Amino acid sequence: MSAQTRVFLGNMAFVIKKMMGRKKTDRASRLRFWSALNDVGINSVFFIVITLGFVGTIMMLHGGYQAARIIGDSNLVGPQILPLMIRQLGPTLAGLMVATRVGTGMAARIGSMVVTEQVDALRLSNACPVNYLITPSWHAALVMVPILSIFGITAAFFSGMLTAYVVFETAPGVYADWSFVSGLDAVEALIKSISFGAVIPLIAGTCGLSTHGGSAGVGRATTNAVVLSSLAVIILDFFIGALILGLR
Amino acid sequence: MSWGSFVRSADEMLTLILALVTGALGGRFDARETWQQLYLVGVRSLPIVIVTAIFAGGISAIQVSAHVVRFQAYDAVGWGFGFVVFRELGPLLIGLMFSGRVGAFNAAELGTMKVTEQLDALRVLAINPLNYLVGPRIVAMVVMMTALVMVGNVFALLGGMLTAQVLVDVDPMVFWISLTDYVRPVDLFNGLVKAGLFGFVIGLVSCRHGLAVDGGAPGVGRAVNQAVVASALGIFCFDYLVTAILP
Amino acid sequence: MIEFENVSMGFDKAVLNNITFSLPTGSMLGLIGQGGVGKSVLLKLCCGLLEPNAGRVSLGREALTGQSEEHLARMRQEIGMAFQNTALFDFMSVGENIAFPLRQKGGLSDIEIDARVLDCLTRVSLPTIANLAPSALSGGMKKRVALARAMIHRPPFIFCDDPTAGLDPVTSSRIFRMIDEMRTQYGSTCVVVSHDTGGLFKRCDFVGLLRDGAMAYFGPTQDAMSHPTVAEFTLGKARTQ
Amino acid sequence: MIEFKNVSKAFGDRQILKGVSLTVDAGKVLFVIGKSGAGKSVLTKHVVGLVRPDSGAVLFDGVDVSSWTEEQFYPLRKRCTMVLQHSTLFDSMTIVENVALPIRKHRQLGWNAALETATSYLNDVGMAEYAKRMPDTLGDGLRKRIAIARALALQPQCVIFDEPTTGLDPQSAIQVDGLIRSLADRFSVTCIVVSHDLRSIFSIADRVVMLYQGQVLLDGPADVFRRSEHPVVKQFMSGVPDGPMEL
Repeated sequence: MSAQTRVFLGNMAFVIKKMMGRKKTDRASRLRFWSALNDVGINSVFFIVITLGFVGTIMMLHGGYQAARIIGDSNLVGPQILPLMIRQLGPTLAGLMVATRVGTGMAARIGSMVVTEQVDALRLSNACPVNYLITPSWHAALVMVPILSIFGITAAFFSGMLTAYVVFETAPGVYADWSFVSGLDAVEALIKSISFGAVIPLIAGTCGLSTHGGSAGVGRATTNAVVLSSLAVIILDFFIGALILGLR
Repeated sequence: MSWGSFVRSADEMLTLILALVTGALGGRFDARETWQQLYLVGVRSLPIVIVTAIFAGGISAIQVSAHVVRFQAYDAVGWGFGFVVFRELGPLLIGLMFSGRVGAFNAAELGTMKVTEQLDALRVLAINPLNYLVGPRIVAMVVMMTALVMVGNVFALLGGMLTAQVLVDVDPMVFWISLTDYVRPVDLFNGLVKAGLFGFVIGLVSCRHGLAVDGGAPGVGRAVNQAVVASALGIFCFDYLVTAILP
Repeated sequence: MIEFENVSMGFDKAVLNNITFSLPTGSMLGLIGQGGVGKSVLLKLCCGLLEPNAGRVSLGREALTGQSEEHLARMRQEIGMAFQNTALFDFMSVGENIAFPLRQKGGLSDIEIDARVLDCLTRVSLPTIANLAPSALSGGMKKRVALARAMIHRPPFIFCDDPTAGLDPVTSSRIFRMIDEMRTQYGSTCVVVSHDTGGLFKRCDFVGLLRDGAMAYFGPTQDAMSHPTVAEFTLGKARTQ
Repeated sequence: MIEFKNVSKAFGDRQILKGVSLTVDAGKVLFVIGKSGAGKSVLTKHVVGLVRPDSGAVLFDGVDVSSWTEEQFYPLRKRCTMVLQHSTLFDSMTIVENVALPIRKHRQLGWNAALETATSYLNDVGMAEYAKRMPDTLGDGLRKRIAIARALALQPQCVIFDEPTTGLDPQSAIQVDGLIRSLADRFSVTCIVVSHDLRSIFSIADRVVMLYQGQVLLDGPADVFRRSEHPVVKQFMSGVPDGPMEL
């Protein structure tokens, strides 16, 4: 294990310990939570709706062309892709987009505070950097990533419906056939999005706090944040998916 | 992103493309730097692409299997898998990771050079940063992204076969036959076209955001953030276009 | 009183080696030395942002080394630090920046805090900028705001890391005077790092010269210039007057 | 050789230069001095096109360059280059590669020949022993000297130095001063030096220009400044806190 990895893991343990510790809630900390909610949630909605909207269309196009080629009937596509959207593409791509937007944003902000010694100034003023900079985003992401996933799934659903109607002349009623969607799909989506919400701020915040070495260091930290948190999303997706498949 | 800043960045992007096209047509890209970038981009992203590909293969196999188990259609796993991975999920996930690894790194590197005035240093040495730095990077990203998706396909296939065998007990041979029976070369080709375009979008967007950095270390972080967000938008946008145009 | 006892500190390689000195209460130490010699590290040891590898640092009667995070937090309320590149919080206005240490400490009403902030800003000759963002300020102004933030809670210990870096001689001498005025008024013990030996020596009581990780000279300012090591360092840097 | 005619420049609502007129003589060392933020760097950056004036003209050998495009400036920058404030070495290259870059790009030499020529330039500034090191392992004083060697590798007629001695220990500062003086004396290179280091001014300047409140306050040999009765000049020269100079 390289020295850098050791430092990173040490920092992550420190962040987790601080986050689990008792902390005071006052007006200022509530304000920080609200602004984190705004940053993680409101400011990401547009981005996620757009990207997942594209995904819905793309899936419908793929499914439609394939179905037309193999079975000659694209009416069956809707019910087939709906469960896939709900349990897989919705939460995962929403998670990847949160890792991209919120994760890099956090790492960039915290990392630049480290190299400009603002984090030292926080510590000197008796404010814990973890509680001040990471905990609010962590709470916000736990709440917001599931909600964003729902928004994303909805966007994909409607864009897919529109594509089905315009390109394949499938009636919305035929497309929106929920018979293949089970409760387990919703459970899978929920577990995935909550765990993504938990790991992304943790990894991104740790990357930010581990920054060293000026502007280049901030760039490195931000890059690490997006790579590591996206990777975490993909790996978690694999294992949670495998787990739930075992339950079927 | 406000409307004004969108128009401005689109305008900058077009100017950048124009300048790059003139540079490329005049043969003014720095050859040495291009080779170096090809090597760096390849080396930098190979591990992450392989890991992503294996897991993307696994994820696809799991999701396809969930359908297959319901219909008891075990001989369709390979088809569903190959189609999803080669055409869609492979290029998409590898593209997103490539944007995180190489695009973000690139925006950070150019941004750091901007705020530490290294770009100005190039200019006062009478060297055009666009031909020296930006052109070679974009060329390297287009070439390498395409190459890496080819490599990624192989590893995704391995990940998918393994997952299918372990989790739903599909024999690798059955998997392979249904894959080769139904998946056409055009599906592979479609994925590679996407990969090349994604490489171009990531290269262009990350260079543009790197060059536009303002305001010291915080600016570099912000630029990386904007670069990966804009790259993701660009990737999905081109993904849609290719899917709609090349059925 | 600030005391260093056999303090050693290093990261990948040793930076400070067996540093021992003691600075009497109410006096000001001017710390000089070449770039990268460990002056900033020494200041961070002084305020407990770094733990020494060996030895003991104490402020007043209390040791700073080996204390729990809670105890350190209490001790830091007696410390004011102006960082090298100002370290102003860029997500707060100038006024909120200066008020931050007071707010974290608690116990004062908003009105009292506002009055203290205005008072501090007036001392650094910037009474009208409380609502501006730090990014709107010039380099010299940021340095002065950082000073104001370091001194708002009237700390018994003040540390300034290169408060005049890159500034012209006139602005530098003005900043040195501000530091001197404030520490005299609060009776604070003060350590200032600077390259500007001419401006620094006019204000400080003691001079410390760091060289090769060791304290090559530590003593009263009036003796410093006649000391060969210090003279060698400052040679050619004395301003034409 | 270089002439500023009534040059004005503002950034946002901060008016930095308010009509500066100035002629620079060939082969001499000209110092531009003034308090921090007086616009010294901004003024000199006009010459190489890093900054364009809001109004007024900048003449290089009698040609007005103030409305040139970026492309047009590249040939000029081979004749007149700049050593930026923070040395700005390319931190992904070794020292000798830094110096070799402009040689390779502008003198049609192969990579190995360029490296050899670069080593001879490093010898001139007494830095040959550091050729294989990376820039971030060196102190500020050494980096400054390498940046100067890199600028000289262009064989320019004119070099602009932005705060060459700021933040250097006294010994390094004296060496950098000596380098600048010898450039003018031995190769009759025109040197423009931005500085507020009084010691350099009195040791190597042929002529000094002081900027104050966006205009030229005083212009002449260093002795004129030493004897000047102007209250602002007097305060600047003595560095005392009390006086008429604005904060």
